[in-house]
Amino acid sequence: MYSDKVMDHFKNPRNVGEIENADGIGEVGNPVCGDIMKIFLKIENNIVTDAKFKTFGCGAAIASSSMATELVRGKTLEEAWEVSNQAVAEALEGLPPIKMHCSVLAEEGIHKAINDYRVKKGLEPWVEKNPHSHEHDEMTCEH
Amino acid sequence: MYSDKVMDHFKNPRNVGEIENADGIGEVGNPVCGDIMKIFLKIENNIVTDAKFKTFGCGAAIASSSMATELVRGKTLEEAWEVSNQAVAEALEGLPPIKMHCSVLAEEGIHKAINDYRVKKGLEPWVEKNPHSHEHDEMTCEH
Amino acid sequence: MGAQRIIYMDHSATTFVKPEVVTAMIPYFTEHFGNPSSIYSIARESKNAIDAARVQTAKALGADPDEIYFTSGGSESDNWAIKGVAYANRKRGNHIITSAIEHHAVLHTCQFLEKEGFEVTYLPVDQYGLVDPAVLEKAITDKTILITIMYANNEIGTIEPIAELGAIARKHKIYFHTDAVQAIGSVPIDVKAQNIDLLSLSAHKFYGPKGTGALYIKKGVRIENLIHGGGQERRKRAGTENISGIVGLGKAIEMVTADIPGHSAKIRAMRDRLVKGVLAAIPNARLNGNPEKRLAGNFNVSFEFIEGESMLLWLDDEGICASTGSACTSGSLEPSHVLLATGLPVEISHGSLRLTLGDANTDKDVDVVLEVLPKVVAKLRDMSPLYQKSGKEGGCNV
Amino acid sequence: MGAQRIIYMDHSATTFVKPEVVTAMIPYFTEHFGNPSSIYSIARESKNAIDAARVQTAKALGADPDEIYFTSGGSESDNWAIKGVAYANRKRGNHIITSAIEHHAVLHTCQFLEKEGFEVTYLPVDQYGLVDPAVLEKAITDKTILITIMYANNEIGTIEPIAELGAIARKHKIYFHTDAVQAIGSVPIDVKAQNIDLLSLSAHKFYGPKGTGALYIKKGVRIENLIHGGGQERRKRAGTENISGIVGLGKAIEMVTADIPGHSAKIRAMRDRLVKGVLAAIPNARLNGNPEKRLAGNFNVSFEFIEGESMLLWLDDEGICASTGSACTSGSLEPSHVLLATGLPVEISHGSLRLTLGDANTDKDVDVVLEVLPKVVAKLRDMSPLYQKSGKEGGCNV
Ligand SMILES: Cc1ncc(COP(=O)(O)O)c(C=O)c1O
Ligand SMILES: Cc1ncc(COP(=O)(O)O)c(C=O)c1O
Repeated sequence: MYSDKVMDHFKNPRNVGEIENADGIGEVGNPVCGDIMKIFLKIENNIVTDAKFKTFGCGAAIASSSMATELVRGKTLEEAWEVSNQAVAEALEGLPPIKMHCSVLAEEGIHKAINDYRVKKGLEPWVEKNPHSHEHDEMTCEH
Repeated sequence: MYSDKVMDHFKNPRNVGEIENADGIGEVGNPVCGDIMKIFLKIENNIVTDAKFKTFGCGAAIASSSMATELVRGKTLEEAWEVSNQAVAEALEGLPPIKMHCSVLAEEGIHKAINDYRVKKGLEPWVEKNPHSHEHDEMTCEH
Repeated sequence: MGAQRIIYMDHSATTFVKPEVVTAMIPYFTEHFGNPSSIYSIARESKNAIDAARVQTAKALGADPDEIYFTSGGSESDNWAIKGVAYANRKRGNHIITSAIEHHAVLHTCQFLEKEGFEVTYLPVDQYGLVDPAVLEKAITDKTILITIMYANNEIGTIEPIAELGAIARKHKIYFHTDAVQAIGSVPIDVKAQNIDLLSLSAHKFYGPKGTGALYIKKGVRIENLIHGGGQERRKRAGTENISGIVGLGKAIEMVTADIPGHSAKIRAMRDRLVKGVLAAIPNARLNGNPEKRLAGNFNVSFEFIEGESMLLWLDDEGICASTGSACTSGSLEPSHVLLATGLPVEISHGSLRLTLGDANTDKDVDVVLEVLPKVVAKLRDMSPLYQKSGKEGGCNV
Repeated sequence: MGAQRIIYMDHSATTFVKPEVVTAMIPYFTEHFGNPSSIYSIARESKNAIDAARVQTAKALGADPDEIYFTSGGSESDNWAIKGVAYANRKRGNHIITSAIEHHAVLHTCQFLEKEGFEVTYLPVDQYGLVDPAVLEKAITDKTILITIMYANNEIGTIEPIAELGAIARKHKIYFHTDAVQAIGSVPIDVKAQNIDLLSLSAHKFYGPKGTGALYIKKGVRIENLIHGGGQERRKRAGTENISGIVGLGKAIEMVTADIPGHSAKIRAMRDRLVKGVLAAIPNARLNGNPEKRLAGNFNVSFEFIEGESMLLWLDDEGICASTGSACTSGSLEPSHVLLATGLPVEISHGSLRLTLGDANTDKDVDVVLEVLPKVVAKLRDMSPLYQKSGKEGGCNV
């Protein structure tokens, strides 16, 4: 069902944990739907210097969190914002169609953490270029 | 499907053939229904001294004809008239339910041959005690 | 009978399972037995096996793998195709067109739907069992939602002009289903080129296991489920998959379609010799079905003055397996609706014999039948009251 | 993983086929392959084999052999029972009563019938999954034609009070169907004593082959066919019989019902040790289903703060086969409708694990699971954001 890469990131998840005094925190998902992701970012000079996560969810949710945190590390905030769910899924060598929403969750977790940072800094939060909300309506708890 | 006795009478039918100048002939059935029996009786002093048949039909029809002619041989006309389809079926060690009508056909063939004889002799034909006609309506060509 | 060699000439009733097919199936009983819906590794073996069989089946039909749905056999496939399309498209219309010579799995399904408010047209066939495309086209109304015509007939072997019939259906935007249960392995099938929207098949007719079949459903066809429940077969056919059966079907269809022309030629040669020999040796015999457009292994013949079952019993006594009328209904010797539809008189249809050749047969088998059959017919005619005279008219008062 | 020993604890999803069963089936592929409807000797072997399996099956249920109809599995049996009774008794009424915790083969069939104009009452269950006979009786109207309540639940193993429910149905002269797919071999069944009119079973749940099942239909029950066509199964279920499958079913049901108390006791002992060990080792765990009235092999537990699929993947990595929710729907991780019906909160139901023990298991297996499972739960909790805090409320905007 899952690619080797997904299984690798599921079994050896990178960046599990919390960052004390994180600069940005994003929590998305809902226990009722069976997955919650909490993303922690450390940001210095507009660069993501550390990223960690805690996730309640299926194998794809854990692997997506792991991969998303890997992808944003070392990136500028602008670059990190551009890390799309497709990028996460591709880096994982694909996700089953019914699991694609896990990569969406990861993208949104990153976005939420970045905006959390921006709001704390007194900056305007960025808006989603391709809001997934319609997709979500259809996919609500459909996994 | 068939008892050994049926198979025996099918494979080695007794009394196949016609009787020249038979005293009574009974033909029953219809080619459209898939079976016709023609029974030939030789009658002397009210005794069936010979019985033969020709049959177009399934295994049970042939075996029933064979058994029926065996059963009436040597009997008085009154006794021969009493040879019922059940008697034929029992002597054959049973017939599958959907083949019971073949034994009925045999009984009727005997009856018809006996009445053919009686009418030729200027006697009243006997009437069926348990006419199978209702049964026939239901079973018409149902074999 | 004892150690007598069996001459099996009833391949249209069912076939033996090829040893290679059994071998392919065995591991899925005790070893790779996992439920393909499960997530763990051993279940993935089951899932992969089903996927592979789906590819094999699709390839044999010119379909995409995700257009193949596994079922429990030809009857289920026919029921599903017809009821499924009927129920899902009721709003568009309630008219179904089929032919008079379909298998009971189609006919009785149509009769059930008639009770449910659908209207069914049963197209006539010519003396060879062929449906006329022009007649089909005339039968179409603006309420017609489904045309279902069999690919090849199971009794007389006639092969219908499927591509033409399919093209007419396509032209009128009506779903076209074909019962190809008898056709697989005998004729090349290409569902796309032949405009087929749904196609039924059954593994035990082509050296696969009994109790497994498939329905090809073209992408986009609106169809209701027949068996509701779990999400198997992409939510279209519930029930834990018969993995070993599906694997067997895949292997069998791959084998039987590997070389259709070569395989058919071999069987046709035996069949032709049989036909010629029988017709030459036995008077008052009539070949049923189309002389040209027929399945390579099919020989259906009527012998006047005698009845089919008694022939079968004598042939069985000689180790020859044959049938009269359709195998599925031969428990009850109703005259064959197929033969009647070709215009054969009832009394003659009672004397019909079907010999269907296949991979169990050799030239020697043909020799034996040619030796035995004339004797059997002669023996039965000798005791038939019809033999010297012609049939008598009248009702059926037994 | 490699040569790692597999610990199969998913017997409710499917079972391996017993070697004795496979051995019984094999001759019917290549050797006795005749179509049982045919008249010749080799076909009689097939027919006799089916008859023998019918006797074996009837004996296991306390039924008469001619009340047993073979099908392609539990889903078909459920569909047939429910649709068949619904269609055949429509004139008497259009109301069906079932429970909220039925298998999808029952629930989705009922939902289909709702589209067809039938009305369905889904009875609630208590926290243990039990249907209350008094609640059933209140739900009956003068339009009720069928009550269908499962014998034992596939997820939580709860055994319903079938005899009481059947008695109520009998009292009101309403047909009573039970899906006994999970019950065969675990609990003694007597259809007469328990007032059961129709009963579904599926061979692959009791060490028989997949793709074979049966429906018990009490003599006199009015039922429409689901699969129309040939005259097989006394004209009630068309389709060439899956002989090897039917033989396998017969052998398997004979074996599994030979000593139900002894067999269950052995499995229950392993299961009880597992339950005790897990609940002792892992905090925030909750046993689902009824502590007493449950299938001997069933253990269903919810672990808070973690999700089921990730548990399964880790267990699989250790060679342990388990499931979360129903195997049939675990391709999609919807929260189990059964657990929700018992009142379990959605978020907790996501963390449910089903371990179902059977003949593949040994005491050693229990030891391994007791060693592995606590570690898996701990690992997943460690990375769960819910572990230190309680669940957050709100909608499902992913
Ligand atoms: C209670 C219950 N009913 C019905 C079924 C369906 O049986 P099958 O998958 O054999 O069609 C199952 C198993 O999946 C089941 O557990
Ligand atoms: C043309 C045709 N359709 C359908 C069927 C039914 O197939 P099955 O018996 O496998 O259900 C058969 C065979 O019996 C057949 O010959």
